[in-house]
Amino acid sequence: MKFDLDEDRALLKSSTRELLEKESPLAEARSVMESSAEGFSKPLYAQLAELGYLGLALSEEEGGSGLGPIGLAAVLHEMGRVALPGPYLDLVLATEALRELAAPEARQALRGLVGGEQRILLARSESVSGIEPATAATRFEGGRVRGRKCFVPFGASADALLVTTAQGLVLAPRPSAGWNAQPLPIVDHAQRFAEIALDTPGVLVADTPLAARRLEAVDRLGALGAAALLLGLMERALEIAVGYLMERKAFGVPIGSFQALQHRAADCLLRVESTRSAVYRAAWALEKDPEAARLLVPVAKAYAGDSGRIVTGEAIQFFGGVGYTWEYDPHIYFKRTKTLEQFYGSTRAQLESALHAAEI
Amino acid sequence: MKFDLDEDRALLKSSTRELLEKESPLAEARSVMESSAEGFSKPLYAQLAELGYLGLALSEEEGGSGLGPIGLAAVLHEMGRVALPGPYLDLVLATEALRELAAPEARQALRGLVGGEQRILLARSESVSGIEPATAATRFEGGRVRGRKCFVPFGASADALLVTTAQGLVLAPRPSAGWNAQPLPIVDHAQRFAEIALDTPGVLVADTPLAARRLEAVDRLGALGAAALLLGLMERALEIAVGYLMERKAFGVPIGSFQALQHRAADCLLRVESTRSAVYRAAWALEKDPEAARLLVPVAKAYAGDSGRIVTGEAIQFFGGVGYTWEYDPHIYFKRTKTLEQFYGSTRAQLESALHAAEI
Amino acid sequence: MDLRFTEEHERFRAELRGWLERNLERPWIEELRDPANDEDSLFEKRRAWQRKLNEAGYLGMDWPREWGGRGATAVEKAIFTEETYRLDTPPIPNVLGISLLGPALIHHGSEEQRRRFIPKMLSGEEIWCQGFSEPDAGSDLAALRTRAEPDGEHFRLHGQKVWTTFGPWADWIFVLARTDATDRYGGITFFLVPLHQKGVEVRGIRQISGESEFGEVFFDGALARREHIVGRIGEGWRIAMTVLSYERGAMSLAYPAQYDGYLADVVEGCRENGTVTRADVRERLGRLLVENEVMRANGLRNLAIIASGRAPGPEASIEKLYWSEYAKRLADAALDLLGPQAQLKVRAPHARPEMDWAYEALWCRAGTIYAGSSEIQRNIIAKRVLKLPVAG
Amino acid sequence: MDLRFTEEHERFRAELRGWLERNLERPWIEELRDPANDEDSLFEKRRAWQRKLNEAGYLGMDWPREWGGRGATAVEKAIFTEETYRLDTPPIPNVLGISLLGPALIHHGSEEQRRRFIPKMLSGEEIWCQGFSEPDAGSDLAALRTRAEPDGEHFRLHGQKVWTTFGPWADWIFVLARTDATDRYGGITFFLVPLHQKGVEVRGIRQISGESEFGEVFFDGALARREHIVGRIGEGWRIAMTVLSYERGAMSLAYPAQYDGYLADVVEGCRENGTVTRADVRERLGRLLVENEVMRANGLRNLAIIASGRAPGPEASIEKLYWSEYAKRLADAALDLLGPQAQLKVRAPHARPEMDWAYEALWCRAGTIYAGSSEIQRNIIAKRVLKLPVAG
Repeated sequence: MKFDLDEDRALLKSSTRELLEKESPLAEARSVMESSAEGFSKPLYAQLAELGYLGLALSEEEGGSGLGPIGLAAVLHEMGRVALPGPYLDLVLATEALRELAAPEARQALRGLVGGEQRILLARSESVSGIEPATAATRFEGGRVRGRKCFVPFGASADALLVTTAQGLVLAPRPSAGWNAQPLPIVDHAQRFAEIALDTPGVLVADTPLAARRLEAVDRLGALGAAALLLGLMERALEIAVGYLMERKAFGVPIGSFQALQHRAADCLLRVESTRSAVYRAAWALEKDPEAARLLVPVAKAYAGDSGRIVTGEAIQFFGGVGYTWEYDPHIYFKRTKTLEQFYGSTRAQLESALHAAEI
Repeated sequence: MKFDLDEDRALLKSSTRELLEKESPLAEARSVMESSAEGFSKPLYAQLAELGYLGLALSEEEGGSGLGPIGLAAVLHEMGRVALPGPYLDLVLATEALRELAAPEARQALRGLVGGEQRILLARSESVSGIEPATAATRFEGGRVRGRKCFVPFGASADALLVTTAQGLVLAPRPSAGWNAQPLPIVDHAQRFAEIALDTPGVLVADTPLAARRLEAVDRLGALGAAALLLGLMERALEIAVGYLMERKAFGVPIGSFQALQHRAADCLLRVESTRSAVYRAAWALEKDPEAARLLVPVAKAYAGDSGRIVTGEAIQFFGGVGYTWEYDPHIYFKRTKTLEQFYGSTRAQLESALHAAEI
Repeated sequence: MDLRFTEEHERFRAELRGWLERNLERPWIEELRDPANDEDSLFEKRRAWQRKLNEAGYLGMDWPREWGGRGATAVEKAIFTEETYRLDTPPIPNVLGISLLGPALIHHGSEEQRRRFIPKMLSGEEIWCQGFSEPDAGSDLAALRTRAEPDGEHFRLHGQKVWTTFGPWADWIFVLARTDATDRYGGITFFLVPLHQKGVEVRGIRQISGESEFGEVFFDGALARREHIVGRIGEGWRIAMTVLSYERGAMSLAYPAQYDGYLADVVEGCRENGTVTRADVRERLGRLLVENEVMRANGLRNLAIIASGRAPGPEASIEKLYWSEYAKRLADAALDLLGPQAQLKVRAPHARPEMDWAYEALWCRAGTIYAGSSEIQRNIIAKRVLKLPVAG
Repeated sequence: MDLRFTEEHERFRAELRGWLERNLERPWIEELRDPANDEDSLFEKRRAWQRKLNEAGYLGMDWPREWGGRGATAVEKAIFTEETYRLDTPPIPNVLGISLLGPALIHHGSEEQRRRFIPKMLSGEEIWCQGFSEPDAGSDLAALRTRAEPDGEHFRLHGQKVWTTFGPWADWIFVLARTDATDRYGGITFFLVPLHQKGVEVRGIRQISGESEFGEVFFDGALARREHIVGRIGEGWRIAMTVLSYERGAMSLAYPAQYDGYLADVVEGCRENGTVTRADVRERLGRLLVENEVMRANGLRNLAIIASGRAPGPEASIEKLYWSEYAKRLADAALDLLGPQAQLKVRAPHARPEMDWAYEALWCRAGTIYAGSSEIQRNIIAKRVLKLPVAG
């Protein structure tokens, strides 16, 4: 038995940390979140593509790195620590949707996506409440996709969209006039959601049954990825909060010496360490034991969602007044956590998946 | 505006405290809980009847004290503080069921009940899971009541039972051979529940619509009464726990000086004080504003149930090892609380009633 | 026991409701949503609303008549805040001036100070901000270090104040500053200081929600005139502590009323998305409903105690701890039950029309920090109410 | 990363399961429910079961062969406890002797002591109880005051020990006692003391569940022989602290397996009462399922670390804090979801056949208190892991 990462993935994780600490320290990430319309650094994403990060979920035969879910979890864990802005996970999920699709357009799109020439994103949601219709109202007819999608992650700047329709999965390249997109700003100022009205040519790359299979895989990988990001976010949030508890003084002593705060910090550590166990176990299962992953991935996402909310919220409280200021960092972790808790399968949805997997 | 009790009820409350501290100190109550088959002190209950405690819910015209729900809440609050064993609340609920019933047998039973000559108890539940059938399986036919009732409080020693049947409310006197009763011992060793197989003569004292109205009143008064008992239980449990925090030393200091425990004790106090506000407001509403009581009584019971579980559980934890011993008192409060939280309308049921009252 | 309002109370409420219906153009959230508004125009709308309230005699109601008062009781003040919160009226800019400085001037100020400052404070002509907290004196306020150095008959201020609400728009600040470095409490004096002068710099502090309602005020030799000292030199701490208690009960009904509205929006959203009949949603809604009603019960009890003229005990700390922790549970539930829509910024398409959950989800995090954090409230309850021994 | 068990592990598990199926007459709950049993007969059934396990070589598996060991790994020990918890086998009476005293004798005892005590400890012929805690030395164990006074070449014990599991049935006790009042840690010595002698009184402590598994032991001049000192005089504290760490990982899989069974009973009950499809019930069950799986993930990680030969870090405290707090949530949920039935005592009519919730609802309260309360575990995590400063 071994919980540590093997050499390749340990190297991937450490080199990812170096890269991100160099290319995307939080100060840098903050300015991207605050001032870039697209919400990410194009040069950094080009570099990520060049280094093969977009092929992480793919086998070597598919043109990927073959480092699999464990490698992806390790990378997202690091990206969470620095609150990396942008659609990295969403792009990886697009590769997960496209893989195994035979259509030449899909194969080409996958190559472009992995190579970084094409930013392709999934357009799925049709409901602002999160309660989605049983079948998409968006339709594909006569070579055109027509409908309205909301909360398309980083959709406004997409080169192509993978659109879920009643007929299946449709690949729609960006119209020359650009997308008819409206920004949907949310609590998390690092996030870029768009509502997109579609009436544009496209290609059906997966019929409904095939699309359903691919989207199930996407949902599972998305849940794992979000859980890994949450792990990095809460881990780092607790680190900076504990650092502040040590340095901040009140009544003449470091506030970290107050037992009430110590015990809450201890409960936070329990949450972070337990999330670590759950996330890597789920990643391992997705790689080695897909049947077990049906239970273990929702377990990881549900637990990471609850824990992230608790730990990053406590981080703000530990910082006190300055924790409520834009200048200090806790809110970045809190907001990103809120997005990841609610999207990529809400906690309530994950609990239901776990129950089903356990035949309850 | 005035939150304090008026003179009559303040006097009732203080004299009740004196009476109980004299006649039923916890040591006395403990021996009753542990060694009496009936589960209560007959002399004390005779005294309570003599002093008019069983007529508390009744108007003076009805032969009661006219001190109403507020008076009853004040009394039960005190009874909770000393964890008074026995069916006091259940007997009061029987008076609530019988009042306004025209049948001469009912009127006579009410007199006997209030006077303390007759111990009459309600027999309602037919399900061990707490999920009751829509209509009772117990039937009243040809002057006999036939069926099986469970969790009849202190039923084995009842002089008569008020039995809910498909035909309405039936008054059944104790058969000469005694009840065909089996004890149902539960976590709370102070409680005496019985399962009773009925095939015995009785009198229909209320048809179904009338019975439904009476039982609605019983449920409301039962919820208020249980909430008031819970208030007394958690209030006293916190008092003894705080006392222990002051006297018990570890690492050379009183454990009450540890901030982590102080903060949890403070959260307990918030629960106790808020329950006090909710219980007396509900009692006041039941007396002065029945429409508002439809919301405020379930509010009080639901909040008291959650709070009682938390506060008495913390009391055990504050006592540490000795808190897990029979010899120390926290478990008495914890167990009584568990019974009151689950019966007299579970928390989940109270939440639903509150939502309905609020038209949600 | 009697938890009803008196007839005078009900008359007051009826008259107030009538006035509000006639005078409130639209709820505050509509101003916030209006793209024509920016932080400055919003501030001016707050100022205009304050003027209206003042002309109608709804500010400083419990002060002496000559200072705009009308002999109102604590209960009437509570009804006033309850109704204004219920209707989502514009928050007034001089709220801290009126609730803290006003009483300080009336009880401890000079006749001249009252005449000079109170009318313009009530009208909103002059905006006041509060200069109590400092970067290293938050929970531990008495650790404040801002110095007032004698300069002839006057004083020069050196130091920094933070969390000065509306600092960026304020004209004056009431400041606690050290006139004696050696006396922790007795060395603090209460000054009134104009912000538009040399030696004062005001910076906005950006909140995590993006707004900059708060400010920092830097003093570098700013003039604090002797005649602008409230009370005597060295009385500042005592005055500050007493005025902090004058507002007891003012919010006791306001928060439950506000959360009624918030909760109603969650319920409405659950009706819209069809989940209001789902048992898990109902359990969540049920507890939120129950806990808000219990908060109201606490508030009524609190008011009844104040009305009976007795000094409130632990009620203030319990009230603060209760509403601020409840607000977090409520916002968490809203985001869970209403889904992505509740995360939309107020001006985004599809944002919920009557409630800005995106703001509340963040603002609720401040509630357990400002005006005595939850930790401080628990310390107070443990020590003053439960009488638990001090650590060490 | 590899969270699978090795083939040897799986072989061991298969062989163990086969043995258990052949040898376990009925699950422990059926013994508890059997009215023919009383506390004494139940104890003898535990003893008989221990003998069987010992004869099959399942006790002290990781000890040297000559002391009944079989060179088992920590993972195999964990698999053993997991399987026995899964099947609800009788808890063995010498559990503390085997897990604490055994390693102490093997690592610190004399050849003679090992020969004299280990075989009968394993067989259950001699029952051992633990004499560490005292009325005023619980969380603060080093405050223990039981004195060992020299008497010729031997010692006389004076003092009181509490929480001595199975004390009422024990033949021997291993005791930490003071041989030097002035040295807090270095003044403690580790004695083996027979209970059936003058100067020893054993009383049962009644638990809130009504049983008396625990006891108090009073020493009033009881003889403690020099040759029954483990290690050297003054080494007691060090020995006690090291043996407390030998069991690392032994429970890492057992608790999740046990709670699998408990949770399955709640699910079964919700199927019976028809609420398993209700959304609020599902949300509650879902979190319980998730949190137990996360506990198992922690356990596998913990074992993997131990298997890799590294010293576990915060895992032990996190494991204790996690399972003991989880057990409370699970019991609360069971009583909420299963209703009155779950409160019925094990021998009452209609009691759930496979689970004694009435006992668990109380027993779970002890879990956060014994073997280092949740408060102690949080202190350890805060200080040793987070390195937060000590108060004061």
